[in-house]
Amino acid sequence: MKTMSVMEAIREAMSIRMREDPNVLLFGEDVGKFGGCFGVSAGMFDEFGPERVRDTPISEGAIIGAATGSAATGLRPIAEIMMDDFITVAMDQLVNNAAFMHYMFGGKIELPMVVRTVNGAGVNAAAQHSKSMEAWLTHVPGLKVVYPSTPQDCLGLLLASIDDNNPVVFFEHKIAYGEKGEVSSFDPIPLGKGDIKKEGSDVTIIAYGYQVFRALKAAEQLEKEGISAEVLDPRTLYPLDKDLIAESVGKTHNVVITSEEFKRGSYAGEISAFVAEEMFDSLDAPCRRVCALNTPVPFSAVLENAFIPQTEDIVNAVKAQRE
Amino acid sequence: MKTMSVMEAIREAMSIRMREDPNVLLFGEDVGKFGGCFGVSAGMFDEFGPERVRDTPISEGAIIGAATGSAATGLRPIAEIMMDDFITVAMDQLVNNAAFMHYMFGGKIELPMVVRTVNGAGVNAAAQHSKSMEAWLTHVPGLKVVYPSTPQDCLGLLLASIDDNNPVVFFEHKIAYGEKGEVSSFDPIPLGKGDIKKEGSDVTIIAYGYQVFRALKAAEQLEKEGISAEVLDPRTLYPLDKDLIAESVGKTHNVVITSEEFKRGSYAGEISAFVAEEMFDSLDAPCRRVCALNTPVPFSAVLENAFIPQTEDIVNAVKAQRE
Amino acid sequence: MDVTKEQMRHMYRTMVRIRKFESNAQNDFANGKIPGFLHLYLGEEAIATGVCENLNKDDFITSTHRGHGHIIAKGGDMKYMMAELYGKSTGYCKGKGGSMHIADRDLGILGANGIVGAGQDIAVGAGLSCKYRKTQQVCACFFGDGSTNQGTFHEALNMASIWKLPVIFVCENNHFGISMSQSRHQAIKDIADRAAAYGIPGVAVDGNDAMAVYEAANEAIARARKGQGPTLIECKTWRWRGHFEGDPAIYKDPKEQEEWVAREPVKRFREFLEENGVMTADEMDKVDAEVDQEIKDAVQFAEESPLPKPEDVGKDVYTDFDEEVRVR
Amino acid sequence: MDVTKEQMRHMYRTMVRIRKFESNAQNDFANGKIPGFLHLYLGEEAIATGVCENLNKDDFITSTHRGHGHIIAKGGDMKYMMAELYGKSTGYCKGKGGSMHIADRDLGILGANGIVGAGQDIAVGAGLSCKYRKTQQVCACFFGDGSTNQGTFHEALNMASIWKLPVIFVCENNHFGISMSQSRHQAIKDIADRAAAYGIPGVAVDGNDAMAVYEAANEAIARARKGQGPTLIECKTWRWRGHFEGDPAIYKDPKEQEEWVAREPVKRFREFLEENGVMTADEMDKVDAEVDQEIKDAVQFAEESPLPKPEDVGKDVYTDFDEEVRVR
Ligand SMILES: Cc1ncc(C[n+]2csc(CCOP(=O)(O)OP(=O)(O)O)c2C)c(N)n1
Ligand SMILES: Cc1ncc(C[n+]2csc(CCOP(=O)(O)OP(=O)(O)O)c2C)c(N)n1
Ligand SMILES: [Mg+2]
Ligand SMILES: [Mg+2]
Repeated sequence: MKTMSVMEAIREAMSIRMREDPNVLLFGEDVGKFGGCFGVSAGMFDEFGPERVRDTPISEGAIIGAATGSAATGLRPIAEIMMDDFITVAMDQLVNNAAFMHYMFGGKIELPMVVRTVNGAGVNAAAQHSKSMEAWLTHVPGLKVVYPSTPQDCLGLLLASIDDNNPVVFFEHKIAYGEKGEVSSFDPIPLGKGDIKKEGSDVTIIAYGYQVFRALKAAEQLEKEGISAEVLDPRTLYPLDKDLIAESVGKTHNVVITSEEFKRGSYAGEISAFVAEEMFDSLDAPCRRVCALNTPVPFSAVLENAFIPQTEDIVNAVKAQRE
Repeated sequence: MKTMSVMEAIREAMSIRMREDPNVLLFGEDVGKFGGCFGVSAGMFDEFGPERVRDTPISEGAIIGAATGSAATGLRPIAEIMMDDFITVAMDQLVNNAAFMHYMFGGKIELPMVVRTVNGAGVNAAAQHSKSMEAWLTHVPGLKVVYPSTPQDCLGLLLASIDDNNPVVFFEHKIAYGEKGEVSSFDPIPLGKGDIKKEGSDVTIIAYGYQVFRALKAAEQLEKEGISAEVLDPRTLYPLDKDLIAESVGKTHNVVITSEEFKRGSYAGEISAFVAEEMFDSLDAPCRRVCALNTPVPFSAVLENAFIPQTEDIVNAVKAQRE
Repeated sequence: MDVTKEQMRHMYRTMVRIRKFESNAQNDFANGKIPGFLHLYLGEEAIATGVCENLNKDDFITSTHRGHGHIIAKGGDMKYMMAELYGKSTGYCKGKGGSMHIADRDLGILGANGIVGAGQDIAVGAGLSCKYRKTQQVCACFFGDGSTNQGTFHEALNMASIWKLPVIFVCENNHFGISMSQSRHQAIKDIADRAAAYGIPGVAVDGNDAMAVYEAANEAIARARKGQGPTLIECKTWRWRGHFEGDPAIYKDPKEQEEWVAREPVKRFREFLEENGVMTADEMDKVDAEVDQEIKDAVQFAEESPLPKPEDVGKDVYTDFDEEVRVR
Repeated sequence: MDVTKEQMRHMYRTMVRIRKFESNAQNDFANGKIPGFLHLYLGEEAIATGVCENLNKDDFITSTHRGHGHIIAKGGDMKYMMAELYGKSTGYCKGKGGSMHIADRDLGILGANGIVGAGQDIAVGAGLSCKYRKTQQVCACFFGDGSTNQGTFHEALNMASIWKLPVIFVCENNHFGISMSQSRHQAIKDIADRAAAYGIPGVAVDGNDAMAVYEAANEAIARARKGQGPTLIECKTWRWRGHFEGDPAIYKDPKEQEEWVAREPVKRFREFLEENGVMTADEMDKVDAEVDQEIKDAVQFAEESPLPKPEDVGKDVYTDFDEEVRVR
């Protein structure tokens, strides 16, 4: 048992696999000596050297293209896109090529590649450095999408992502990097398995990424007001652990979904639709979504705080649902 | 009153505004003498000349960037992206810049620009030339998204899109180009107003783009079996005509949504979620989505037909919902 | 140059295989047997041939929407290609990819590609893999003149250059991107000049001369295998047909077309081989006949092959599970 | 060169305004008054100054994440800039944009930009607009060395070149993209050499010499106004600080840093002005004092300005309606 931060857990997972498998390497902008924009790869350059922890030019398209081409030819690359916001630049490589290749080629080329990237608002970085665009990726056939919360989950799921033979997009939240937790296992956690972060009986709060921490706080607050909330963390967005959701909803009959996405067209919306479409009769009340607003991410803290789906918004949604 | 094809209506709308306003121009790959990959701008080069109907190099990023920069400085550009599939290449320009600028700059720059692009499967063009990615765009604050069906709607909504002072993404479906219809008005149709394409009382089929034609056929078939289906075409995906949907659902109490998108994370899912979240008590049964499969678009006709949400799939969904 | 007679004979066969495959595809498309978009390589055969003659089986190539020639030159099996064009389950991609997505991992063919410019940075990845694993492999990357205005071209050449990757960038300058002539889509004459922006060698060659292409590729590949990094080779050629079948190509100058067709690569290579005593006309005719038979067999294979089953649509999205399929 | 003494005096003021604005921002950031990412222009003042001195009010610029200098040089009002950095409702963007998104349409400032490479093709659009509307306007496009490896650089220069647009591409080569030195991110020495790939002029100048920059820009802008198309100007300079405030920049060579700081642009320009009898030391000190006051006033304005109201978060997404706001 060891206490680790989310950031350390991610670094640890990469390092474990790089020690074991020479074909695993990391590349991206400033991931080398600099240690990555947020420090995630700090020290890895010293351990693994410039060939395996490789700085790239500012060329996101080529970064994803290089991941695709190297994955198709024997490597297991981890490509870092400094922020989710910049994945826009590489959407073609990621979607029209990496995601579709296995299918287009009749199953004959495998792409064991991981794209790690960083999401999230909360540091006054404004519209181009704060988004949470997981919905774009979950919409794309051929991609697996992982968005874990705790250090243990980050570690285990990143191991599994590196081991996977499909392109995996692995989301990290910039505010979550400092979150600490116990790590007891160094085994992969299978993609597609959700986890109950807190048991409860009155409502299922589905949360992932940094929202898990907000949801847990909300659940604590609700507990004090006599409402027992279950916090369900799918951890992998696709494949989604529908069984776990069904089980929980079968028990609580109420669902609140929270994510930091723009609400319209969010993956939270997909979950809401799927719950309503497939578990209609289990529901006592309509699902509620606690997402960010449908505005670009504003700079000023006052506005950004209004933009972000806060703990109290989750509390309020659960209470409003019961009225 | 005039009979026109969808393609002619789109061409007509562009030509009307270009005749009236010298600041409206069209650019994109092969839109000039060649008349566009599908022939949409055929003849316009001859009428308006090379400055106003302008061939670009194969540089989608620069096309959208040029639209953004020229819209910010006095023009009203219409930029054509040959296929929706290639918008991946220009997502950064479209999202991080065009969509967000008005907001990031505190409302001080307006971007009257239209991005026209072409969606849709059905011509054996496989994974990279057949997608329907409207969900990506509807997720983005700052964009308006239009996806009309009939010639009349294409004409009126393209006029309104050109007149709009926000970036508008205007979807066309490659199979729909040949669809003919009566055009009686040459006035703009306001963005955000849906239309009932066929009245009915038992179920609301929400359909847009080419799916409207499939939905109408389905409704006809259902009629024969004694089921009265209303076909609601939102026409504009964002802003969405929620009032019209609420009105229709209030009458029929059943909703089937159809689009040609990958089902997971589709805009159809957003509509499903919103209906279930906001009109829960009006619903007799859970909403159903009739979308494409969650696979890349396959090449071979047998497979592509299985991929596409067909008329009979809509019929089956409506019937299954009533069981 | 160290080219052997055997190689030259092989090159002749390759060129004829491409020519005849494409002519057959042209007919099959006209007859409605091949659906979708079809981009033919007619007139450009010398390029794929000259480059790929230098490659080993375990070397890699990336290709384009106009990919049949590259695939054939890299050793692709016409039977599976034809079956794929026909949308049959025995095709290279089980009918899922079609003309624009043929790939063969075993032959190092990383796929035709429907996205203009996409192959460039996939090639960088393949080059990275070769260099990182310290094999002697290289990757040849084919792309058109039009694609050199995509950002991917720029990013890929820069990245390959700083990492000294064993990638050979082969620009097939057929003077058009769909309807837009090179003189309109860029303000330079020789695309090879763009190499200077990345500090790498750039050479322009007659793309209708198989030996000239072979030679340039030979040098570039030798450099690459020695760890000296990438080269940009521009092969000047001409697209005989419209952009895709169905395009009447009214934007072409008939005189230019005529001049280029007069410089046609297969006939030129025949003359070269005869003049240099490498092959006699009879020997070449024999090759032609063999290739005719190969095409016939491929067509028969494709025609007799079964269509995919609709329920297979959900397979091959992922390596480890199938997607749900709609039941009708 | 036709530069007047009045212009040179104005340039001095501009450089000092930038220098002092940035030094103040550095302190304010350290004191926690400015949140978010802050990228300072210290050491690069001569570039924005030399270029913008040639521009008219109705000319356009596009900028970068390191944009304060460009905005000041184009005439931006420090009060609104400061208020924006502080996240106040009176800022240029009402507190919605912050340091990376300051814009002023009335001054032709099409925005700082947090996306590396994004300004390049926005500038193409502005250039297209100038040319299409047949005004004599031009657009100056500022960007860093690191951004010249983005695809946008390539696409933009190509498009501007074939359309002969009045765009001046100004590369601020401060020798780093975050931690990656130019010598590692590209295999060429002079970025100006990339101009040849587009058939346009490329010149490299000492970016710490305001007059050299002025001169190069003057010529390029004259060309542009005459309809002769774009120019690429590379200005060699040095980023004094880390990439953003908080980056200790351990990857920099202290000796190089020292050499570059010794060639610092403001002091050099002072010496130049004195030597050439344009301004006396006293006159310049007076300017310095005036700018100090301007900064003070701007800080006071920013400090006294109200924060945005939370309910304003839903405004300005669209021109014609507000987005829904959550009620807490
Ligand atoms: C990103 C992207 N943009 C546009 C297209 C449409 N398109 C297909 S081929 C082509 C022209 C390519 O020209 P070139 O690179 O010269 O190759 P050629 O067809 O001449 O072999 C275009 C524009 C595409 N497939 N992908
Ligand atoms: C598309 C994109 N990729 C990466 C980043 C992160 N980033 C911000 S500034 C920067 C370095 C830019 O270097 P350069 O262009 O030389 O400008 P400088 O900072 O030196 O002025 C990077 C990588 C970004 N903002 N946008
Ligand atoms: Mg070409
Ligand atoms: Mg720099």
